[in-house]
Amino acid sequence: MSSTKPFGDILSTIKRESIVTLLRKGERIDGRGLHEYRKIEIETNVISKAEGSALVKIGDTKVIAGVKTEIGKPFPDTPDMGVQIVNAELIPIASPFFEPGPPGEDDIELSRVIDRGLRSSEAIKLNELAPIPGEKVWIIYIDIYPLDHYGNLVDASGLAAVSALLTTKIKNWKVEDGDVVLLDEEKPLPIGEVPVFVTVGKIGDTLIVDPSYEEELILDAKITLAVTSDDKISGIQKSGLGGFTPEVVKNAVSLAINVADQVRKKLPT
Amino acid sequence: MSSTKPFGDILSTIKRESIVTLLRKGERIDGRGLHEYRKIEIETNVISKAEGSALVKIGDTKVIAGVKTEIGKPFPDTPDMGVQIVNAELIPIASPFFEPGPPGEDDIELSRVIDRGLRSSEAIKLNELAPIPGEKVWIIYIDIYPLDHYGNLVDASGLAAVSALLTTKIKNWKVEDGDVVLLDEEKPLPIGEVPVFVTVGKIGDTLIVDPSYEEELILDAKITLAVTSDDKISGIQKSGLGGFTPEVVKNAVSLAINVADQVRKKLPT
Amino acid sequence: MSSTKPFGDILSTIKRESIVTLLRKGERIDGRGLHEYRKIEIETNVISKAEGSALVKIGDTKVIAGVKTEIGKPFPDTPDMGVQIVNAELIPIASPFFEPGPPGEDDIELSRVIDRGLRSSEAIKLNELAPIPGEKVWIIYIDIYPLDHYGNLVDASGLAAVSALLTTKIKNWKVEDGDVVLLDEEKPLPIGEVPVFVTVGKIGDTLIVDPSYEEELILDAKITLAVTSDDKISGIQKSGLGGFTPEVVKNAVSLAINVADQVRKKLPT
Amino acid sequence: MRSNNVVLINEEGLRVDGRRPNEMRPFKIIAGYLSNADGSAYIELGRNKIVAAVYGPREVHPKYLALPHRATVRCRYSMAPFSVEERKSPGRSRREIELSKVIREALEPAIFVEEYPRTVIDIFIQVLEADGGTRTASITAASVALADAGIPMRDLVAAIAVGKASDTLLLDLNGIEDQYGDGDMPIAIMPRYNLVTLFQADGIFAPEEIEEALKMAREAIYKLYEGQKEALKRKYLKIREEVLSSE
Amino acid sequence: MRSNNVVLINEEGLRVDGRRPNEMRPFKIIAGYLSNADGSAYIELGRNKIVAAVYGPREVHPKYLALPHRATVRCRYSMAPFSVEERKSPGRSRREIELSKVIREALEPAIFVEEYPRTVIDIFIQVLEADGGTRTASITAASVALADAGIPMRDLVAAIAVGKASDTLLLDLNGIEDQYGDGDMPIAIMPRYNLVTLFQADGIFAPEEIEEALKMAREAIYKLYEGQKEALKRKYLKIREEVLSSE
Amino acid sequence: MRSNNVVLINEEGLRVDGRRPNEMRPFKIIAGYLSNADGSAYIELGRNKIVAAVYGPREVHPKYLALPHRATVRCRYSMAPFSVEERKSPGRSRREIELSKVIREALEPAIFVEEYPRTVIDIFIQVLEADGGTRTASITAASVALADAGIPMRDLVAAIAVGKASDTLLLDLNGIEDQYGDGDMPIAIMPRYNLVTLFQADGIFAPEEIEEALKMAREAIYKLYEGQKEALKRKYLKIREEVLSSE
Repeated sequence: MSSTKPFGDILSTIKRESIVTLLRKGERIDGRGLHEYRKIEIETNVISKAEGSALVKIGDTKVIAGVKTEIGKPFPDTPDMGVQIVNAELIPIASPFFEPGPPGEDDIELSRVIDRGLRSSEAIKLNELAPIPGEKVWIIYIDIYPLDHYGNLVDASGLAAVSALLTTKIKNWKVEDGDVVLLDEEKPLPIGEVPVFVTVGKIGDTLIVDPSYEEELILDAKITLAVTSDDKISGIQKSGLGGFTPEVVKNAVSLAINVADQVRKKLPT
Repeated sequence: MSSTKPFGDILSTIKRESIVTLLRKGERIDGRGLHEYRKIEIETNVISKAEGSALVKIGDTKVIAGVKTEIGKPFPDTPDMGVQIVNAELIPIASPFFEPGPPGEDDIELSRVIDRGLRSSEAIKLNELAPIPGEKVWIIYIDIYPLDHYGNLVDASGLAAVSALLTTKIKNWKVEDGDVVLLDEEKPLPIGEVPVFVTVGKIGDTLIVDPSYEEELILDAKITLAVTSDDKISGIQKSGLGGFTPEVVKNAVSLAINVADQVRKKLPT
Repeated sequence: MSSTKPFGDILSTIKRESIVTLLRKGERIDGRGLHEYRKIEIETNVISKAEGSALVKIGDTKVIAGVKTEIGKPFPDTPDMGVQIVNAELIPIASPFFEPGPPGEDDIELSRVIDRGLRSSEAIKLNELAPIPGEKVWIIYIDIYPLDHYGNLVDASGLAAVSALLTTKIKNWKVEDGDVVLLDEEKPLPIGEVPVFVTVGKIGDTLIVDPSYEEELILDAKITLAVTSDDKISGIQKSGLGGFTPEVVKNAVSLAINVADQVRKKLPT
Repeated sequence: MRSNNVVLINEEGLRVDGRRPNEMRPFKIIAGYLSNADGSAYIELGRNKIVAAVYGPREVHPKYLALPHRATVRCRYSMAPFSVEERKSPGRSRREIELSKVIREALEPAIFVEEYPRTVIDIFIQVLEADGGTRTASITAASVALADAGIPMRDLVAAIAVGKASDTLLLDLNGIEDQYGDGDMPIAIMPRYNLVTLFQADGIFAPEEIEEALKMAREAIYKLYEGQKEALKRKYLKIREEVLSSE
Repeated sequence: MRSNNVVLINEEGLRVDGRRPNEMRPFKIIAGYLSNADGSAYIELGRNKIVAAVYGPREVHPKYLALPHRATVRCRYSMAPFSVEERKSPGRSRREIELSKVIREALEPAIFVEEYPRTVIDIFIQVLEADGGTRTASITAASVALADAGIPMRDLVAAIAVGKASDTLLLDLNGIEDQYGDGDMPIAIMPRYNLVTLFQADGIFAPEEIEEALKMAREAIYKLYEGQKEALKRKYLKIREEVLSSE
Repeated sequence: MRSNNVVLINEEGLRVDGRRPNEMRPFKIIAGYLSNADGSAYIELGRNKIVAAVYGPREVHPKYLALPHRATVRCRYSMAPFSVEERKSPGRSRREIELSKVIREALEPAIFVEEYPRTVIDIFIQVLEADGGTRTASITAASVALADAGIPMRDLVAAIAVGKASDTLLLDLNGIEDQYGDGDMPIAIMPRYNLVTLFQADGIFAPEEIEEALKMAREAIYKLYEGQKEALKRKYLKIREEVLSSE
């Protein structure tokens, strides 16, 4: 059952007001511009046992993603496509407010938002990953583990997932006697269009990008947009207890497309 | 672990006593005779995506049942029979006392009582539903969802299940090259003898049928009898924290058989 | 998540001190010598539906183990071996401190300690239990149920598991048309080297074997050693909130080897 | 992403069920559909059939979960096994868990939660039959159920999805369109404040398509909003009638 | 329902294990089988082997679950994986969950629960070997365990099943008869009050068969009742002996 | 037990990765690797990569779980799905549950738990890459994280495994050696007290081999211990630098 989280109480009233007052003046508590990301660092191939991996930092927020691949069964309704599985786990290492236990709604929402953004833009060319349609296809697992939560986990998770995918190598294969034989040689995972996830926060009339943890606690609402390289949107998720007027939605979309370019430059090549 | 429910406290002492006093006089708080059901209404084919469905009202008690069918594996000990699966879920919509969560003992007892009553009377001719014995047989799912719990969920659930089965259509099939091929034409699910579930409540020396929710709270014990069209019993379940003398059991059986006929008349034809 | 258990509070301070004082004098509260087991009784073939079974008593501690066998799939990394599965359940019957519910860390640790001790010494000759390597092998289930917990469940569980295995009979088989056909005749389960589990407790500078329940509550730490018939160790598990110096570990190993012989004599032949 | 040969718009520009691109399916809303719940509603939208029930404000158990300055809102969206083509297993799916959250976050902005500190408001949604757009229809129904429960609200919330096929925006996708179309954008709006409280999308949309979709949704949402208010009015007229006739 | 060719009654009217139709299997009851439990019992009935343990009355955790005017009774019926022909997975089956409930409801009428408000009485049942009729044998054992725990009771409860094959009522079905027979009717009775506290059936029974089955069960139950009382007597004699010999 | 043809020691007495039998893999420890956690550490030992975080002492919820005379220590060891050759399912495995317990019991003896009654100290361990010996490396890292959190400790705990192949004891098994070797004996020691706080083994060991293994482990553990202390020193130097430079 989904339930209101008692997060509102965490920030002291003074802190809360000082953040809000600054934002009204167009300033942020950490000195950034409203539409400016914190410093982004991406390190790839950090896990040698993973077929692809990336450690992403956005300021103090730190997320690791790993890609594993195996041959398995396709989904019944897409027999001629590989399978993409995204799993994010908000492990208690990353925040005093993450509890150990089976995945909750926040873990699941994060997984599904990243999954849809990747899927809609065809980040993985799943149609090239079905050696024996209907029988044996590639399963591509993308596991996302935040290590330090200082806000904006969605964008960091998206970057980590995309960076890991871009550096993923899979075994080449041949089909022999109705079975898939994996060869020793490796090749890059076939990649299509990868999105950049940009989360826009709204407080009063102000829009900001890349909210920090403290900012997240005071936002009216957030909207995450998955932005493709040709300035289209391949996924949207509004979250939080407030709303946006259609006009502000429009502005958020423009803003996301604008900043996505800068973020995209950080992607591994 | 099964645990005493703290239901006894719910009814005020005054209400409790007024119900008991009336019953001793042979009267019920809603004006019914002791052996009289509330108004029964059955609407079938309410869910077009289900192969069979029924919405049953007994007074304000409201239960919906849907039948879905698919080809699957038989149980190992009955390779030449289709599979009947009954699932009832006491969803929190239906009562302030139903909690969300995985099925508890009440959900499971309800499922199993309906399942046994149907199975014993061979409500579904499962032996006609095994296209390839040992390999591929029909799985008949009967899902029961109470929507409004005003007492006597068992009888309402039984009626809903039976009504849904009576209106269920399955695809005709042929066996070709060792596989089951479903055809476009539909036919009624093969039905045998369907039972009517009659719950008899006991309070002191008085027996009543179709207890309302408030009556259930004060009953010593209940006994549910699945009654066939030839006045036999295809299932029994005593429940509650009291007991019956063998003499009273006998009376309850007679009573159930008597009223079952009236209920049976409501079944869809 | 593993969590400190609040067991320390259970024993009264007086009781605690009297046990400790006695131990310092080389005596135990039940009159045993420090390196003496309580009375061991083993009854085998107690469950006729099990392929092997044993009821073991060590003093008032009582554990039952049953062996069931079936044909199934091997583990992918050991295609030419049978499968050994050990499952211990600390059912609430056995102690006021065992809670009903899914297996916790204590159940799992017990299962795994027994499993490793048996596996390392090759108690079951799993390599003789693979009728069709990679496809169909014997699965040997060893289920352990403590019935009365008066301390030293590990040793009693180990004895019960080993005694049940030693008396287990499986169906003989032949391979026919690529399938395993079970024959009517039975033969003993192929047994290799069976270990004896000896738990040594440490309190201050004193080592004791076969701790009673009350002694377990005051021990600094315990170490369980699986001892083979040729005085080797096929498994070790330290548990509890204290530690051992390497010197004391050495002494504990010698002690375990010494007493293992006496325990071994109780095994069924 | 979803390559296929299913024709979703014919040569005359009509959809598989004969609708025009900007045409919503017919709908029916009943307020007070159930008796036990403090508030309830039933919605039919095309073949979708959904029941929503509200319990509360009521006590929170265990008590330390209570919020000191506002009510806790809980939401459970659930699909009956027989509501879909292939029987759905009765266990909670990840989809149901996510939808419970976004539906809650679509409704909470409309509730005066600060009026009932330390209590819980429970919203239970049961999908009896699903044919595309259950989350938006659920929001429309649940907000009627909240009002029916007498919970003070800033406004009702109504919702609809806009999808896409053959580069055409389609209002209110049905199940087939959802399965074979190129994208889906569920939108909830509080009409009085013109506030978007649910907004999701999959598929590829250009910025101008998003703008256009919001406009299409808004028009439909105003119709649903009228339907919601009429349903509530019918319920109160019925009650008044009963009260008057019983005097 | 269960069509088959297994002959359950031979030409001489004897059953697969040589019993007559109205003959119960031999049984053995031990009171005080365990040491940790506040009360316990072991029963063998044919090849059934079952242990029952009772803990309590004891404190309820968490406290808000306590009932103000009576003890809470909890019951957990569980089968060991090795107790049956095919190994049972150790997880809780739906059957075990239902039986825990009906067993509790068969025993609660016999307990003076109002004497221990705000406490819990835990009944744990472990089936070590199963051969038809475990629920009824469990009730018989658990009620001895309750008495052994010193919990004040109106009466003991004893139980047995009556089944049916080839149109003949059979007392106390064993596993084979249960599997291949035409019906099973487990019955528990508090003898002193002649009160049926467990009553279930599957299979088809005519009303007169039910009446007849109740009579058959009652006779057997009286024998079990004697066995229960003797088991408790033996336990107390043994204790008395120990006390006397220790003086 | 593990029969196979994998050669783990070559003719020159070197191991698959070129190490000598008593040679530990290179390692690197970083104290204060994370910012949210009260204390944290990162360890690389060969290809193992592990993060440990400590939260606490903090309040226990619900409160009746608090211990009156000491802190509760909780520990969760967890492997990332991508940390191993075949993807591990994200659910808790029985192995992870057991290791969480033995790691906790290896660390608790080093903590002055009596200084923080009624609180909880949480130790979270995430294995990012595994290559043999993760439990021991986890202990080494977690004890640095505990110190980094400022929790008063009797000593650090460092740990390493000793394994066996071709009748030779091998220090610090890597993944291949662990898989194809003849035994594994993970050992944790509090160096200042020379106290073994984790001690497990599978495989067959003679008593003298156990003695020898303890010696081999102790030497390696002293090196790890130095590494732990240096890591903590670096962290404090860095903080001092930051403080000084900010003045």
